[in-house]
Amino acid sequence: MSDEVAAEILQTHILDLAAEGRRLDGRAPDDYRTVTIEPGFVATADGSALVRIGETAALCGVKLEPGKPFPDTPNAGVLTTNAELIPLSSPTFEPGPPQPGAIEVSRVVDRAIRAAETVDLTRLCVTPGEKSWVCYVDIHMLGHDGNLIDAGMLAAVSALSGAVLPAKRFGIAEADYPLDVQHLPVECTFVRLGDTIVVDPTFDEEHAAQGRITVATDESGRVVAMQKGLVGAFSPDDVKAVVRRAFVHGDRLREQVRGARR
Amino acid sequence: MSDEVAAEILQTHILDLAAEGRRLDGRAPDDYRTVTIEPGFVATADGSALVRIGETAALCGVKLEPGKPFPDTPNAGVLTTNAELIPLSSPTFEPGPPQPGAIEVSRVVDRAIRAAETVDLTRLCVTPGEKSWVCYVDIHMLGHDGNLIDAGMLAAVSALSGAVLPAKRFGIAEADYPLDVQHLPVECTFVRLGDTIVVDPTFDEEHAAQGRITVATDESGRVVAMQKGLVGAFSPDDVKAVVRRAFVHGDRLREQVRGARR
Amino acid sequence: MSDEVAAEILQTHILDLAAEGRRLDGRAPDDYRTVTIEPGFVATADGSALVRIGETAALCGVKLEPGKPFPDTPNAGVLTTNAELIPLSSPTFEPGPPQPGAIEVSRVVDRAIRAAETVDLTRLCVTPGEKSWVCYVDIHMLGHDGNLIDAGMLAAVSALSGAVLPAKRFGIAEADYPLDVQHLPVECTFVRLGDTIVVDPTFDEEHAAQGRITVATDESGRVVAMQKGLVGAFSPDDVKAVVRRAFVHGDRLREQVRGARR
Amino acid sequence: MGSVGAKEVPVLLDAEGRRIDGRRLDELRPIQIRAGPLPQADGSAFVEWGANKVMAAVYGPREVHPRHLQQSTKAVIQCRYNMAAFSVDERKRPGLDRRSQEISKVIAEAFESVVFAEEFPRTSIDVYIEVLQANAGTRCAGLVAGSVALADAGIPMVDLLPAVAVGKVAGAIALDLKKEEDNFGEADLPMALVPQSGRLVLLQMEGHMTEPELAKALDLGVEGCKVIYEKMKAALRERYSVRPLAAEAA
Amino acid sequence: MGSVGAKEVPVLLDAEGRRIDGRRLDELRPIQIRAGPLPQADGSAFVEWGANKVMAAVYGPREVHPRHLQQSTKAVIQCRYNMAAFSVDERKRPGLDRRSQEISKVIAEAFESVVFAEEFPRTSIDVYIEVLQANAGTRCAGLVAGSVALADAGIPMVDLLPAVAVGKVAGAIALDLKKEEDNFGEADLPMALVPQSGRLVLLQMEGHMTEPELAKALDLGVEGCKVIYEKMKAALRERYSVRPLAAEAA
Amino acid sequence: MGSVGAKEVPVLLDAEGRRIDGRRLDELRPIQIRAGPLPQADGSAFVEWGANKVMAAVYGPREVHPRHLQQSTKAVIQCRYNMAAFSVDERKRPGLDRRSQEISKVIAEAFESVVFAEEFPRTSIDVYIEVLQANAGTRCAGLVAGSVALADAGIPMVDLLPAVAVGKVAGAIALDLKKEEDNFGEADLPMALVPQSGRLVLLQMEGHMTEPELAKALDLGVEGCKVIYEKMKAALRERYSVRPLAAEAA
Repeated sequence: MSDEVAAEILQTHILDLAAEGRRLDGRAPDDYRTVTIEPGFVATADGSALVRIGETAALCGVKLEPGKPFPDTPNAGVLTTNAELIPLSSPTFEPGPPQPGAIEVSRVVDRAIRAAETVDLTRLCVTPGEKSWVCYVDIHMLGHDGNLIDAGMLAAVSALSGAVLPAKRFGIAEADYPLDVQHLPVECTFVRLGDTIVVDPTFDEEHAAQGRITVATDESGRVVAMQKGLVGAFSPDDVKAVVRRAFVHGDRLREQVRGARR
Repeated sequence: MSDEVAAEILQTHILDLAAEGRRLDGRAPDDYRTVTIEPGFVATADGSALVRIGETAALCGVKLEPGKPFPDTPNAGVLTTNAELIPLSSPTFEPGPPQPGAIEVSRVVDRAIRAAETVDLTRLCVTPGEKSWVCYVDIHMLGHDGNLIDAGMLAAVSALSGAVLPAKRFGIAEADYPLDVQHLPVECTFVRLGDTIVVDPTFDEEHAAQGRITVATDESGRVVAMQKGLVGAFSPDDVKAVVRRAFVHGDRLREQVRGARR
Repeated sequence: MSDEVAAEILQTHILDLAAEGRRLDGRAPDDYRTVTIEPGFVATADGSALVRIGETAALCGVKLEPGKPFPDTPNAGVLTTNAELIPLSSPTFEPGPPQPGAIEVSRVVDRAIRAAETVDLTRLCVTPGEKSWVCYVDIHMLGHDGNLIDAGMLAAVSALSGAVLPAKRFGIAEADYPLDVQHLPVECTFVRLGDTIVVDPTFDEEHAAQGRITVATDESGRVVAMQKGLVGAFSPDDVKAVVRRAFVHGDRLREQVRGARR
Repeated sequence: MGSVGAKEVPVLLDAEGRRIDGRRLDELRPIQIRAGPLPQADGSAFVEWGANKVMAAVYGPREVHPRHLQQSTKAVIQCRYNMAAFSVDERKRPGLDRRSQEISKVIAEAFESVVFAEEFPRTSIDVYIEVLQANAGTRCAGLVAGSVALADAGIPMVDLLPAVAVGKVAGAIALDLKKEEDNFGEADLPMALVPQSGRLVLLQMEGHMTEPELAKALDLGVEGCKVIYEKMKAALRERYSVRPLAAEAA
Repeated sequence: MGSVGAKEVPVLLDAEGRRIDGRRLDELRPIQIRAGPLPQADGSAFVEWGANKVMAAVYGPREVHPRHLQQSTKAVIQCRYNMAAFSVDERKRPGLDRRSQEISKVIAEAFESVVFAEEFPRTSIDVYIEVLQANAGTRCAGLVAGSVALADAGIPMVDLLPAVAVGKVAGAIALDLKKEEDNFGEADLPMALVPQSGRLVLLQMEGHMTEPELAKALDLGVEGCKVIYEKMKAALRERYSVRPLAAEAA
Repeated sequence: MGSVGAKEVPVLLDAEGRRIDGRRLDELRPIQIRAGPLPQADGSAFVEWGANKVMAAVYGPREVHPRHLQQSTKAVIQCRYNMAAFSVDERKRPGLDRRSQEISKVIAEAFESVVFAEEFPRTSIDVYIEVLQANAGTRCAGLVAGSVALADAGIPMVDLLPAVAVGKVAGAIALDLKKEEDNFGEADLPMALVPQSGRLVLLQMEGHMTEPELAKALDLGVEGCKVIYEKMKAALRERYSVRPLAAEAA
């Protein structure tokens, strides 16, 4: 019971601050937390990155294995994205099969990767209809202080950017070679706190929020995915404003992804 | 608690009426509710029918796809029946994996289809041991006012009767052609209410019942499946009488299936 | 509540007895219960045995079927061990997917079979990389009065010892022939009761125990598997003493396995 | 029932009216019933019937798991019919398939039709049936084993539940089909009888029969059940008569 | 969105700006909405929208299952969006796949944004949406059906929730895509509007659009929702006007 | 252990008694332990051990989920050992396989052997171990990480639980196997020690060893655990010494 009361007091406080354009951690509404990208964190993966946004942490490992193309796309490789909200990373996550929250993260990140044509899947085809690379993008959340989608997306695109096809090990080519990443989508998430829409929400802000909205952009000025979540509403003008801000943050985040490549 | 009391009063009332040969909805013990059959309800299916028995509704969609014959029947196609008691159709159905009730409907309908040799499976073989048609009979319950088995069966046999093999789409023949339905099994279900055995029970009658019995017949005078269900008992003479009645109702229902074909 | 009190009184009593080197059923600490082995219990299996250790009973059935070797061991057959702690055999077992206790039994028995090279898997290869025998070792517990691992292991090794490859039925050879069993691993389990370590614990002793330890030995003087289980601890000297005792019991149990062969 | 496109059908009935194993049409396979083989259970039974081996155990009345199944006015009868992986010719994956779930349901309903469940409100009576070796007729063997196990557990019932399958083989109505007859025959009709009332609490059928054949099959099955009923009672008598001796020995 | 390596793309927009089915860019497919088709449900609706057929039912406020989801200050809104196995070209395995689970989540959040859930603490309001025949835009059709079903069930709400998808087809922003447009188009943007406030409670997007295209798409979608809103109200009016007649007949 | 029919075995021990990575038989791989890396957890630890990377978090004492596991006289210790999909050479399907379930069980029992569980009746203490990069010995690394995380969470324990695997490689008993040694060696024996009592609370073995080899392996493992114990204490000291600084900074 006292937990609920405490939560309500915190929520009110967050909303009161937001009404004055302030936030619990001192940020302005359009301030994004510090982002760090540590590529190559996992040696057993063919590409990997540990991304931190404040105290939120997402570890992505990419594995590339030979497999079969889908019957309806015989000339393309296969890419699959999975996010695990493991109970280690938050007292609110439970063991067991993926919950809707984890599925939403997986799918929103997957849509952006796919729509931006981040990886040219036709280049992952080995023998049409017979053999192609399967690219597994697995995201393991290692800390949840809000904004999981952005963290998962940054980890995924950073891991893909540094990935190497183990072509030699599987006898597909004489030497391994880097995965070709042709676009750099990033997601940018906002929540509504009263009349203020803040970027990069913390865990507490998400719980106080009256609606969440995520916009994925790529480096060529395209919006490639969007997702409204949580209880709450946005006007079309809110959405347009948020898209504008998403491009600004997106360009900066993309610079970080590029800078972290090695 | 008051729910339980109300249920008990209703049950007693149904049994009292039955003792006088009467039923809650005014039917006589051997009256079947009005049946309507709407074939071709689902354009995405290769055959379909929406069947209503009073306020019970079953929608069946048949899909035909190329697949592999079972190793022990290399010269035959594959037929599989599945009934979904989706929570939309009754406050008593729960989301999640199929419960025993749904499995029973699937299996009793499947047995009748199979035993009556409704579809000549050998005609679904394309290349022995290699390729055959797989016939999926999916039944979606859209309203539960009792007697799900009869409704599911009528929907299945009506959907099969109008089904067309998409042979052209799958490059198996120059043109699509109708599925050959050689027999017309229908199920007929009864429940015991005291000493009275009534046909086509409603939801409330099933809950008051002291035993349920289903008899599937075909147009050639054969019993092709039977299933006793619920708590309760039937004497061999009860069973014989019920089989007699099942043929009479069955012949009438078959007429309706034939009439609905198009 | 009174159940818990009764359990506690029983536990104290078992520990008090153990302190004097005594046990509830009159055995000395190093006495193993009477073991019976009934080979060929299941005619539908390719090898089988019903093993009883006191009132603990394990039925193992071995099935051999043609399948595909694993890609990384193209010259070897496949062996898989599964133990089912079916709710029939104990009031403490629940229906549903295998619980950790059942998985532990499966894996500890599997490790001993594998590490002892009980079956020469290369002799189960039919065509390298293409076709090999798959050997299913299924253990069904039919009574739980403690010491499931030893019972499961004895049943498995006895069933394997009498197994016949149904080579004729599957068209792989002109005639069926016996499975070649080259080693005879057996497990021997102990529990700590205070300062006394007793062999072959009953159900009640396991519940009173302060640690369980299992040692698998084979006929050539090798330890092939070990498993410490339950809450509790053993000193390295305890372990060494227990290994010694495991060889003595193991040799006797192996004699029984050999004697039961037919 | 006959598989579509299956291989050569064996001769199921010879010129003298003898079946594949030499039985007459109205003859049962040999049956052995043992009550009480499982000491950990509240009640148990082991049935060998032809080449079937089936074990049953009863636990209860006891607490209901999961709790929300609890009923305030009577015991819940839960039944789990399961086939061991090695009980059939081709290895079966462990766990309940759809067939086992359906059979579990109709067996539970059969037992609930005879148990005085209202004597044990808010409890569960769990019947576990394990098929160890299968050769047609396992659900009937399971009913017989479960019924004896319920009696062994002291659960009050209207009556025991003998059960048997009747079938149609090479055009003739035959009692208690074995595997080849079931595979290549024309129909299979398992049933369970309450001897006291002469009523059936389990009845299923698959295949095809005419109305007169069905009537004949029902009558033949009832007679078969009566024979099995005697064997069930004998097994329980033996169990009770052995008990005092065992008690003396102790 | 366009599958990688897929076959020949049909002509989605002709020289006169007509779409594959002859519609203009801002034209909706035909919509039929019927409130109350399912007598067993507390509320229901059936929507035929182009070649989509979607049924929705509402149960509640009622007890929460499983119990631990219960909230002390408001009702839980649970939503299950499901596609029938036969509703799509290639048969879909029964059960909720990841796509259906995601859609169920965002639809539930959309409804929770307009239902006065605090009026029914400790209860559940369950919205079941079944797609019987699919042809692009099923989540919007499901929202419309679910919303009318909620109204039919008498659940108090801020407003109805009209919904529609806007897309990009052959470079042009187009309202209410049908299957071929969705498969071969460049973007899909489903949304649900609260007409009273002019705000969106569901919004998703996949594909690619520039900022100006997106702005245009949002405006076009809002206009489309307004048209659908009128049809939803008409369906409910018809439902209520029929009721007294039925009552008289009884 | 050595796979049947596997390819060429590398040279695991050279003429000078050096192992594949140059270590002596009684030498550990480098170990780094960091306590408290996860701010959201009640306790946490990150262990890099050779080429293993393992994270652990502890939550509790807290409410027990699911409720029926609650114990009236003590805390339940729940453990989940999980391998990330990308932590091994061939991608692992997400979710707990049978191996992970077995390891979770024996690790939970090891922790329960040293935690004063009776101080927290009706609660759960949950230990989550995630293997991010695996190179043999992950369960020992997990035990070390979990144990430091428990201490970091302030859970009262008899002692920390250092752990290590000993193996048999090219006929010799060797401490702390790495992947190639584990794959091509003859035996693997992981253990966890309570330093205060000198007793083992986790012990498993697979492969083959003679009695004298086993005795030698046990002794070597105990010595290895003692070294690791010191590193665990150092990590916790560092954590505590950092805390006040952080507090000042705040």
